[in-house]
Amino acid sequence: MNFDDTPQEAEFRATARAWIDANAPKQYEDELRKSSLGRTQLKNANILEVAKAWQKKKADAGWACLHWPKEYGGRGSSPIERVIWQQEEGPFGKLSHMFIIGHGMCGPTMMAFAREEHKRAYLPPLASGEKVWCQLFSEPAGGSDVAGLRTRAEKDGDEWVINGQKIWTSGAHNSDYGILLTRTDPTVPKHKGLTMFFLDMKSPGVEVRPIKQASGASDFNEVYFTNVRIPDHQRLGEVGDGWNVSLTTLMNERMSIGAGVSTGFPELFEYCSSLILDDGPAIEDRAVRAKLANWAVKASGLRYTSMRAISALSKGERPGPENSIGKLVAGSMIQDVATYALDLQGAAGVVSGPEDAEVAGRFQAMLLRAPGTRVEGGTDEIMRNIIAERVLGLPGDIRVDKDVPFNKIPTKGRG
Amino acid sequence: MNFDDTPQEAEFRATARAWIDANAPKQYEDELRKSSLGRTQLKNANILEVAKAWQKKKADAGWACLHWPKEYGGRGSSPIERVIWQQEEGPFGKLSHMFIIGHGMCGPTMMAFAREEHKRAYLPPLASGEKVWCQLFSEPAGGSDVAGLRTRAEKDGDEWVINGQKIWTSGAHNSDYGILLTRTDPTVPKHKGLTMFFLDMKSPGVEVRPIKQASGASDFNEVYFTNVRIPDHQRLGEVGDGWNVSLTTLMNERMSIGAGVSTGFPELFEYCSSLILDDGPAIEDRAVRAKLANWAVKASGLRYTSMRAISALSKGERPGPENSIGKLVAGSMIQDVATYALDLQGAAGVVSGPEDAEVAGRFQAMLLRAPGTRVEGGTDEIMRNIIAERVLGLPGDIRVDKDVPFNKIPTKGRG
Amino acid sequence: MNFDFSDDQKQLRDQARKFLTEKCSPKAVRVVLDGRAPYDKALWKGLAEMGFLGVAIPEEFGGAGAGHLELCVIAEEMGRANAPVPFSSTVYLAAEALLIAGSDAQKKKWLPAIASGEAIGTLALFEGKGNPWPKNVKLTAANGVLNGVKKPVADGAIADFAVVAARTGSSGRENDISLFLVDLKGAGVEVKSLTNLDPTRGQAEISFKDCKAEPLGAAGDGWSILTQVLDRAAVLCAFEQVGGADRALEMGRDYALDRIAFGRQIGSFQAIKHMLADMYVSATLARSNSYYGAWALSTNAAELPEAAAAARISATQAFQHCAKNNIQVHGGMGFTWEFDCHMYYRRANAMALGLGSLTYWEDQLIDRMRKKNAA
Amino acid sequence: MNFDFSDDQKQLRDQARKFLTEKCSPKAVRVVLDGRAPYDKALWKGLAEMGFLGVAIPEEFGGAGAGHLELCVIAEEMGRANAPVPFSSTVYLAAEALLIAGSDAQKKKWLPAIASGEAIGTLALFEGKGNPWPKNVKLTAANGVLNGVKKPVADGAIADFAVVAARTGSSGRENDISLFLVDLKGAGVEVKSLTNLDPTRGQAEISFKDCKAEPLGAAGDGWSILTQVLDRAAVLCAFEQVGGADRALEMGRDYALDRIAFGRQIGSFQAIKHMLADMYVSATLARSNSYYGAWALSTNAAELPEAAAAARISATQAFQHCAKNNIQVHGGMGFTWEFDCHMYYRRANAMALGLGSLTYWEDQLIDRMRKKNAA
Repeated sequence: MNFDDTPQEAEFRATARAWIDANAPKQYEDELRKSSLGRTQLKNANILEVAKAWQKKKADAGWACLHWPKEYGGRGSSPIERVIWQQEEGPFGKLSHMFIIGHGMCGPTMMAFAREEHKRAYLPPLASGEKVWCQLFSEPAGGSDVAGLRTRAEKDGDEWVINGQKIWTSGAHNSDYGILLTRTDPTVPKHKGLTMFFLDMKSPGVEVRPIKQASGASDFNEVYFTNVRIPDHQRLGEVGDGWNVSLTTLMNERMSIGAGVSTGFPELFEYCSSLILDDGPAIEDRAVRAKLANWAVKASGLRYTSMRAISALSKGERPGPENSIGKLVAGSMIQDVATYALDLQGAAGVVSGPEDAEVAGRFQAMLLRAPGTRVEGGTDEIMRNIIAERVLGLPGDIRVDKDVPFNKIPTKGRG
Repeated sequence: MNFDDTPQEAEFRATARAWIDANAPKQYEDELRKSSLGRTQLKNANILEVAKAWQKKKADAGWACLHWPKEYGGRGSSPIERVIWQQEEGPFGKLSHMFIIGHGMCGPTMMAFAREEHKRAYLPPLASGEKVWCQLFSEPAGGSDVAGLRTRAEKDGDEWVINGQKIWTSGAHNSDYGILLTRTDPTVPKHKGLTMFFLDMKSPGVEVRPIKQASGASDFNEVYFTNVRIPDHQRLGEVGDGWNVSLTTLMNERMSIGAGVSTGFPELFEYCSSLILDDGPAIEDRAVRAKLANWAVKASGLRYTSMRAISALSKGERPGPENSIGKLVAGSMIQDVATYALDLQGAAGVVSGPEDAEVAGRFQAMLLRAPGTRVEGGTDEIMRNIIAERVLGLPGDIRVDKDVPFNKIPTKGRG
Repeated sequence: MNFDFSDDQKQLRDQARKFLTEKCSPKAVRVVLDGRAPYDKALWKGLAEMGFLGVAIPEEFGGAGAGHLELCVIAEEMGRANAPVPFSSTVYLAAEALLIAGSDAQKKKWLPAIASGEAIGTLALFEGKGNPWPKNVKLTAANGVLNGVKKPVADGAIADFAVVAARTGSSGRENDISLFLVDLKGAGVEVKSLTNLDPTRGQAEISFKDCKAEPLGAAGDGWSILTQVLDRAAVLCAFEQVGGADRALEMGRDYALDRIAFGRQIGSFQAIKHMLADMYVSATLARSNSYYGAWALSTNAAELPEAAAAARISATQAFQHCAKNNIQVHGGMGFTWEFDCHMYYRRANAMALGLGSLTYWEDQLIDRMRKKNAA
Repeated sequence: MNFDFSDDQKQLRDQARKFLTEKCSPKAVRVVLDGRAPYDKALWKGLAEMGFLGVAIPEEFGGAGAGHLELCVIAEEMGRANAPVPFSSTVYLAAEALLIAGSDAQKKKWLPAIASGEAIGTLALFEGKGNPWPKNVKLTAANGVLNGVKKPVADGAIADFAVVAARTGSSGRENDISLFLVDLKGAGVEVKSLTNLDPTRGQAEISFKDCKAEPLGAAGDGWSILTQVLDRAAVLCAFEQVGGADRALEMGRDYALDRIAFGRQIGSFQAIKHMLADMYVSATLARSNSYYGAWALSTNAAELPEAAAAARISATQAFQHCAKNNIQVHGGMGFTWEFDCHMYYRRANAMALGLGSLTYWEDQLIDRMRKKNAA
């Protein structure tokens, strides 16, 4: 048992570190390091531009999408090399935020299902960040029930005509392309009538509207489709096989979400280490210590769970859905941590002006962002289902809509 | 808003108090007052005998089963008078423990469904404690799914022949009579093939075996039936209507369980008030105080919820399933409280010899009894279902066995 | 025993609910939430006309001369409606301080103005981080003028007057603190609005520079008056919180009934059902603790300090719990600005801090329980 | 990076599991549970024969000369099996104390006897209520004899020798404490068995009256040695707890799959599914924290104190959580003596106290994190 690199890994790490040292945008390092949930921004620069520039630089030097084949813009690296890269990239990795969907979900789906000519055309600019991709699965009517989507695709000659609405599309407003899951046959049970496509987000009839979140920010969009036409050669997988195609995407989503999920604990521990309460230093208050200790072991438990997953990767094993625990634990925890951090300030905790941004503001941002974390990429409840079913082998929920034609499933609970 | 009696209530209270003052077995008052979950016993007397004597004395003076009609051994009191009596009876009420099932569940069921001659014959000695009753519903195969019971009743002339096994029968070893739920038709869906009886527990073929609990004590029994014969006139309700009859019983169970459920908080607060920890009095330790405060408001919340229910009674309203929250909250709470009380003692918390009985032993008894509280009379999960469905109006669970003949329902999950 | 509100009080509640349903829809709340108004003036005026602002103010001072129980039922409705008006600062804090300690002249000046909706009042207690302890009061009063800075002051930017806690001694004891009444429109007062978690209730920083002020209550009595004011406000706020918790629970329940996923009402999934059942449990415990607080408040019972702390803790927990999980029941939609869930989430978390932190009240409760046991 | 046990270590785990499945069935555990034997002698002998007792003892002292990682995997299996033998007191506490501070002669005398199963050892630290703090050590050592009472002493009634913490000074500092080795079969020792929460692991009160004892380690070094011993034992116990938690989870899972209610496997109800998922989560967090503790222990890293405290807390919580909810998944049957659930519930709650309370370790963790940050 050790945390050491193999000689090969050490060599890779040294090469990566040297390149990063020489090339990373160091002027933003501090700011990126300090950013926490709900607040990754740069004071004096447009983070999108900085992110695109860094991605292009990486791609030019062969450091983008490391685990992708070289012919598609990657480096052909092993999974563990990818992890080592992420460790070395450190805070600069936060700049990759806008590419996570494209690299983590759209790319692998294209690789598995697109025609060879499309892969060669679309994947390298996706890897280099010159083109940004989004994923268009969720719909207002769907939610956790992704396969309950209603966006229609109807065949018209060599093209498909799309009508409907998607929601929770991360980064759609910055995206050039998207992968799109549609319903092509509403008369068969819901999982059987779906078909996947990729499309140009600049196509006529595509309208992107930002969603204002509960936190006030807008990380997501609604996307409306009105008679949008997609050529049939942009279909991914067979007609009616969209659900299987989407599973590839979603499995990749869970793998990319697992790592480095924010718990709020380091911020709270740091805060408590210097905070003076009414009757002395917070860190000497036994009630505070009890809270901190309980969160500390959750945070370290997640950290070393992720180390174990990396070790499995290093041995060529594939980490399982065990990874789902990261988001499940961290989502509620950051909400509790933020609530407690405000409580420690007393009435002043409510204030969040710029002058308080480093302290109260930071935890308020967490508090307001946390409800989203407990929902996005699978709610807490879906995560527990995944753990129970895929790890522990417990039965699935009773599926009343399993053999029902999609258009016969009720859509409203009351009246 | 007030806690005051109406003049009528005050008069009733005064009468009750005077009688109790003059008649209660005062020599056990202290001991009864101190007893807590899992440990109601008397050092120098047989609690069963003391309890029976007290009940008889009450019955002779017209203070037994106050809300029952006089002709059946009661007093014809209003529900609020019953509550006032319980308040005045105080610690002596703990002596009624062995009669709770009979008075709370069997009596009301007999009253609703037995023939008049049976009511006049059986109810007065039940009220006076001369005869003890038990309730025979639960079975090993049933659990929360009470209607999944398998004990068969087959008609043979004017009698029914019973074969099967019941479990979790409180006090069966001390009981003279019992009410028994059986399956008379296994070819119809499970709720439809049930029939209720009452029987003499001394009938040939009835065998009672105590169950040793996880705590080491034996509060419950298994009861085996081998060709036990019950005359048809002891049937309660129609053949096949047993489920409806049992609902009367169970509704009464919940009403009687609601009140005065043990949380462990008074014991913990008292303990912490005098306990000295390694760095000072427990009650001045901020971590201890935070824990205490959180439990304090649960305990007071339950107390005043029950006051609200009593006020509703006082106005002639019927308290609803809202009462279910008492057991739900208290069950987990007493488990947590007991765990914490042991933790406060450090390694010594593990010891539970007689010399430690007042302190560690008391909380250990709670810890070992608590898992039972979270299950008996409806598990935590069933309680949440009741609240969700009956109070909040949410849908029931999907019932896969609803329209399935009972004998076609699977009995084993795997292999 | 009648541990419940009377039929008249319940009628008043129905009346308040009806009024607020009409006049304080979520759409109306959003006008303030989105910063288009500092508070809902029309609603404030309407509340005055209904007699709700002065319900617990004696008739001789322009109020309805009802009592605190009546105020509790109105508070609950204000919480349900998430009303964007300075009700708690004006009615629970400023008016109660005047009722407890005001001179006849002071009462005559301000109480009728409160009841009629003409004057908004507040309590200026906090000075940055920390809880209600005498030592945290640093603003000084000497020779009839105040110097110092209060922050945060609830509704400070729209208030006409404030009850200000000031230091008048340095013995290190409670009687170093005295209260003052300050006309915030007068000289020596500078008010700055602060960004805060719950935009439907403004927070401000108020600087006093040689600001003229008149004493409220006897010199040195400040802390003892404040303690009474905070206890009363704890009970009244608890009713707002209970109202908010109930509304959040109701929203979650309704959504769970209406929303279909996997071909079923999502309320048929135990994960959702049991989450809602747990919300009901905490809302019920909070309600019962608050009723006890109301009884103690209305009878001025010796149990008030303990009952107020218990109500405060229980209601704070319940509102936070229900508001948080209402969002979870709604899933992604609950996390949109468009849905109303976050208004309750913001209010719940802001109210949890307004009278001092949960930790502070936990500590208070144990102290008070010990005192009672010792007595 | 290879943050995992090696293939050899995993083989050892499989071997230990196979052995314990055969030799330490629940039925065998019940012999001790029901008081029919003070511990499982045959199992103890078998463990010695398998080389498990001396796995971390150097070959020169009769052990296998493997390391602490090997001991961790065996500990996990001991926890899974709920083994009713004095493994933790003998191997984690007594043997580790000897390894850290024993003279060559002391090691030669006791370690081979431990490895061969001939000697049972324990640590006599506690004196009634309270946690591991120097001031709680009141038993005195002077002129080579001990006077005082230790309670509870794990496995004290069956132990052949004990490492005893004694007071040799009165400066109020840590170096007032020294350790001694005592042959419990000798004069001046009186042992009394105590009733306790987990009958599968005995507890005793041991009175020392002018009892001869030899020093273990230098005079005044006692507390520093004890701290190391407790840290090591915290990691090793954490593995037992993780093993117990996993087994409890597995029992719950199996029951949820086998048991039918309402015509369905009860594991298809989300209330049960999600309860089990949450048990899996805490067991996984505990395992990962324990692995980190194992790494720190095996490399004698500076991170050991912090890692040990984290492993201790996390594993204690996980075992208590899984043992408790395993009963709940089983419903009524889980509350019978006949089902094995309560054995794990008892063990979980007893282990939570054995090295000092959870509260104590929480406090330790924060102290240690602060020290690391300060460094």
